[in-house]
Amino acid sequence: MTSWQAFWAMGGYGAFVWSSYGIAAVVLLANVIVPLVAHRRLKRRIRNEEFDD
Amino acid sequence: MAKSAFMRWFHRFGSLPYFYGVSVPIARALAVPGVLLAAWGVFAGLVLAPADYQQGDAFRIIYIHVPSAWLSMFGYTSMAVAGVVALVWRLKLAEIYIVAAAPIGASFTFLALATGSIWGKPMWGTWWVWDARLTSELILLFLYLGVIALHNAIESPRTAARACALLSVVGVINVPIIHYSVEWWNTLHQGPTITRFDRPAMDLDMLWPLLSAALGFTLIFGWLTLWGMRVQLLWRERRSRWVGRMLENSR
Amino acid sequence: MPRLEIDNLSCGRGEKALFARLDLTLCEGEVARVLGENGSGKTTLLRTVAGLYRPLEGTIRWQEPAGADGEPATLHERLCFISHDNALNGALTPVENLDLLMRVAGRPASEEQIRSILADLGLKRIAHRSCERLSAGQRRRVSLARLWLTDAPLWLLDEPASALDVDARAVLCERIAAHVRGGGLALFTTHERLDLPTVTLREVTLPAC
Amino acid sequence: MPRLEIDNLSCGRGEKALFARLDLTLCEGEVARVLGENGSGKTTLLRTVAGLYRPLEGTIRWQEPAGADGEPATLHERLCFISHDNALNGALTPVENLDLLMRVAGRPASEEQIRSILADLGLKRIAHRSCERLSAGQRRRVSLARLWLTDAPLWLLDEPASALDVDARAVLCERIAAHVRGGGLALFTTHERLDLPTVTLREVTLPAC
Amino acid sequence: MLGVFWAVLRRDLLLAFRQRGVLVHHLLFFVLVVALFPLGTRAEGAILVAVSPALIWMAVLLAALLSLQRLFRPDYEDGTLEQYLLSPEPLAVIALAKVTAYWIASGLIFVVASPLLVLLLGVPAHAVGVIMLSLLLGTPTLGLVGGIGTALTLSLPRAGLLLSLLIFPLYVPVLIFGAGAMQAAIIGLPAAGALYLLGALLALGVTAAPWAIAAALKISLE
Amino acid sequence: MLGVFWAVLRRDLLLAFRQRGVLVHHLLFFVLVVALFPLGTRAEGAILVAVSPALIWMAVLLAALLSLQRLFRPDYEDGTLEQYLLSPEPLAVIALAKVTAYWIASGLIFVVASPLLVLLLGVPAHAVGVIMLSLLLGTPTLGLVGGIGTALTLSLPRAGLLLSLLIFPLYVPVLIFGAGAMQAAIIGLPAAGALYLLGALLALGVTAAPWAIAAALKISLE
Ligand code: HEM
Ligand SMILES: Nc1ncnc2c1ncn2[C@@H]1O[C@H](COP(=O)(O)OP(=O)(O)OP(=O)(O)O)[C@@H](O)[C@H]1O
Ligand SMILES: Nc1ncnc2c1ncn2[C@@H]1O[C@H](COP(=O)(O)OP(=O)(O)OP(=O)(O)O)[C@@H](O)[C@H]1O
Ligand SMILES: [Mg+2]
Ligand SMILES: [Mg+2]
Repeated sequence: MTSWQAFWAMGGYGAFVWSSYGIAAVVLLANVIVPLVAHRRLKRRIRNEEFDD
Repeated sequence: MAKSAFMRWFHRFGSLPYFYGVSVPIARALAVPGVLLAAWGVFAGLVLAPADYQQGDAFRIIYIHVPSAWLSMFGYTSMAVAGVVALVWRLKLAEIYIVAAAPIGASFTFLALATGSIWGKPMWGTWWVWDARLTSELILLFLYLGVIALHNAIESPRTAARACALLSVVGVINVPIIHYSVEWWNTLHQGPTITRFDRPAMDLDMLWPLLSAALGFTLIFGWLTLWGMRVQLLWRERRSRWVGRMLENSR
Repeated sequence: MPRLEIDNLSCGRGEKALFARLDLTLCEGEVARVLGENGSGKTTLLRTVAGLYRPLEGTIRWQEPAGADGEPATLHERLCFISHDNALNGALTPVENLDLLMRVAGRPASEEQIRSILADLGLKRIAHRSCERLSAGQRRRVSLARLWLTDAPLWLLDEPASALDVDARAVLCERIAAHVRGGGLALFTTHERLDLPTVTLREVTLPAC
Repeated sequence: MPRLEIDNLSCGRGEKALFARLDLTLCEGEVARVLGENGSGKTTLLRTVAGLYRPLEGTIRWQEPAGADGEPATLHERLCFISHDNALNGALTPVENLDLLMRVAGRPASEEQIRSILADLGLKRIAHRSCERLSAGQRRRVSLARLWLTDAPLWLLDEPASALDVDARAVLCERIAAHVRGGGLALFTTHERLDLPTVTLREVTLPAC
Repeated sequence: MLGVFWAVLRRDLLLAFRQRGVLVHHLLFFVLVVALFPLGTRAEGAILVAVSPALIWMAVLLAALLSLQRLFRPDYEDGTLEQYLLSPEPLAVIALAKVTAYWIASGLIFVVASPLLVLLLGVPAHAVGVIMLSLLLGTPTLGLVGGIGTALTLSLPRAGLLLSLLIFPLYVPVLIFGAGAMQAAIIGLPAAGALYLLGALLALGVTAAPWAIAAALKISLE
Repeated sequence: MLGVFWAVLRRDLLLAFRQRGVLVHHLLFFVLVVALFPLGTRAEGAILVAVSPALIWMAVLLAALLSLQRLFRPDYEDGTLEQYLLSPEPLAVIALAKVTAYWIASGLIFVVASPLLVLLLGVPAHAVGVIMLSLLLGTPTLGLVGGIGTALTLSLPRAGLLLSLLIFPLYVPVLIFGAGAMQAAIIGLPAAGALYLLGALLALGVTAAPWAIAAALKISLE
């Protein structure tokens, strides 16, 4: 149990280390999700031919 | 003979429907090892590597910071190369690559800046200083944003992509400045420790996870960019017959 | 009975008069065409009448019986001026541009009205495309659409038919004729032949300079 | 014997073709008039031939026997293009503007030449006035003066007669006729009637869009 | 009258937002000016804090200058402006609408972005409120005053620099009080005096500038 | 080829000098930026000297930005630019001529005026030579690089701020080495290294930028 606590604490630098990894995870995940969603939406729009002019 | 075979491959790969088709297996081939390598690197860096004798556990930010920083530079350089191809050979795929890579590269640049300043707080006692390395990395972010903004601003997609190609080529001059900034000016940021391949000044237990993470993130970069390219391609070719047919078939 | 009275008018750019002592009275249902070589001052005359330039001499008066509120109407409130320039912003669509122009002219038009007029003028497909992506003639047509949206009695048209194709010209002529039949006034310049058979046309010829 | 060969040409703005599979061969002394409604692609065709736009498909070739140096001439070296825009800077005088334009076109003209042409076109009094202080028709005349200064065999004229008065139009027609008699080629668009009695005119009609 | 005001305001905002990312550009310009300065000096923290009011206001002034140049020019060139002049509604109302739209699309963003930037420059957090307030009161005045200059130089084809010449001196009071308020806030002195003066300038600007702009436009078009 | 170069150069210079007082405007803009900054800070002499390289270079960059916006736009709008594109001569030569004319009418004036300004800011006299040299080597590069940005944004009606976003990052090397040379000169260190690098950037710019500008113009007009 203490080893887990030590792991999270990171020798007192926990906040710094984990926020770094957190930001990285969020940014990467966003980069995965955005194109997938855009791709799906675009395909639907092309099928329905929803364009201007 | 070899050349003509190469050219045939080049043209076939340049064909948009062909590329759209093969991009799926290629993306998969990048994603799986990429995620595995990155995950192992991060795991090993967080758990297996010993704490640094000076920085303690804070140094573990390196496994995000350094790959992001490298990729920010690599990404822009690759866009410049693609820019040359797009301008000289008018290869549509190269244009699309630039447009797709810019946001991904900007993301990694942002990560390098964010993790760097988080790391800076415990190490240097401040989130941000206006030194050469940090500022030039910030400028790199602006270069990326410039490409994105230019692309958004110009309505005709072809013109927009070609303008971005030219801008990437011109802007690449900043990349060496970032790299050499630590040598040309005395900065807070530390000098090259890993990229001196003759004698890496780093414990091997710390080094291997870093290299693994870096390679993994590079593959992930390729994977994400490929997806961006697919979206761009579909948007640009939305009126073409092959897109219509493909969507019919996949219904 | 509205009337435009031009009295002893001298106009010019700078100090020198381009023409002097011009008299013209335009009553309900009358149209005058301004003739003259390139550079003789047709545009200057129209812009002076509109109030954009100050005349060197003479007066321009709009006469109209006072309305219900007892206030006599000013020329500005009675005017529709189509100049050489189309007054279209390239980043806006025809519908948006016309909406603004009509509001500024004090004669707001609903979007449906605008769209139906544009459709009548053969511009249905481009009613929502940004104006910078229109051809020269399409832009002119959009600008002229104001003539269908306005109920202003006095029209000043500076080369309205420039860049128009043959069909569009015929439509324009019809509109002018209808305006006149309804008791409107118009003063226009053109180098092209415009067929206005039903209209009695007055001609004002400016001297060569 | 110079020749312009247009082969299976498709043009458009953006991805969509405005017209497709256009074939046209223009030989020495031939003139073609491009007809079509507003927005049918006349300007696009002329600009594509000039090389300002890339064709969606097809080829445009300039054929000419190789000169003394054995190099075949390119289209750029043989071209005089008058577009909708006059290419005149408002702060410069007609003489200065024309001087630059002719040099850029690779056909420098002396100041006397320019002044005498301007005088012929009835612009003597304004040859040294800045262009922003000219009327619309005067500006168009200045821009057209290039046709008297150039010896380029291929002319591309986009609505050359716009804003011109009747006299100026006649002068322009004469110049086109003389060019053709001298073996020149021309491709032009216009919505006005231009009288070219001595010229055998080919007509290219673009489909309505 | 109000109808025309809203119509012009809405149209100009539409234009600003349609030219995609115009807001972001304003922001980035601001960041760039503030970021490049330290790069040129390699100055330490204390100096940066000392010059930060001047730097921030300089960035605001220059951004205003860059974008004000085009406040009336597109309308002038495409002929819309003469339609404004021919309108039965007062021209001053239209002028006010245009300046308001301009300010919403550019001034406001500075106000919102300033906290981040001043913190990056090392300014103490307790000064942020006053800094935002001073920008909120100062930036509309810049638009109003700049509008007069732009209108006056409209018929000149290359007015960029002449414009800066005309309106920079007029910007000086705003700069002095605005930077003064910031400075006071940074070193912990009361800033109310400077803020009141900024407010007074704004009140004066809103009442007088539209008429001046209208007069200038009429002069320029004749 | 040389004929066209001279013709375009002469014409653009003629335009610059005809628009009365354009030189004076450039100069006054420079003076204003340098003069307003101390107004905003109330900083003492030592700080001013420390930030003076950044200030001078900032003024140069911003003036470049303001005037570069209109490097190609008038020609684009009146149709002259398409005549350039149709010329049998290489477009890069015309581009180089335009940038050269631009530099003579604006960059050179900074070089000439700088001694007075830096002395006013309190910079020691022995540094003046290096400062002038750094401006002489740096300002043409700004014109060349800025020309690329302007050409790229030509088809956009309101590119002012986007332009600055595009070219400010590209100005960074010039800014760093230019301000570095000044800084070194002020504190009495050798500045040759930074000057060499400025020269190298200029050489690179002169050889590569005209082609890039030509390509950008073609892209924008298509
Ligand atoms: C916002 C702050 C920071 C930024 C923008 C930044 C940026 C960068 C960049 C761009 C690189 C790649 C350089 C190259 O390969 O040429 C890099 C590498 C590196 N950074 Fe940072 N950094 C920041 C803060 C830090 C901090 C606080 C530390 C640790 C105390 C650090 C440690 C490292 C290390 C060890 C490398 C690898 C050096 C090598 O061998 O090339 N960085 N950083
Ligand atoms: N920049 C642009 N982007 C997209 N489409 C455009 C653009 N410019 C013009 N178009 C469209 O291309 C078509 C052809 O335009 P073009 O200017 O060639 O017509 P045109 O035949 O010259 O017409 P006109 O008689 O009005 O001059 C028009 O339908 C127009 O809407
Ligand atoms: N801004 C100006 N300053 C001084 N003179 C001008 C200005 N604009 C035009 N002029 C001159 O005033 C005269 C009349 O110009 P105007 O535009 O009224 O002519 P126009 O009859 O409309 O000619 P066009 O048939 O060419 O349109 C012309 O000789 C012109 O040279
Ligand atoms: Mg006229
Ligand atoms: Mg046309």
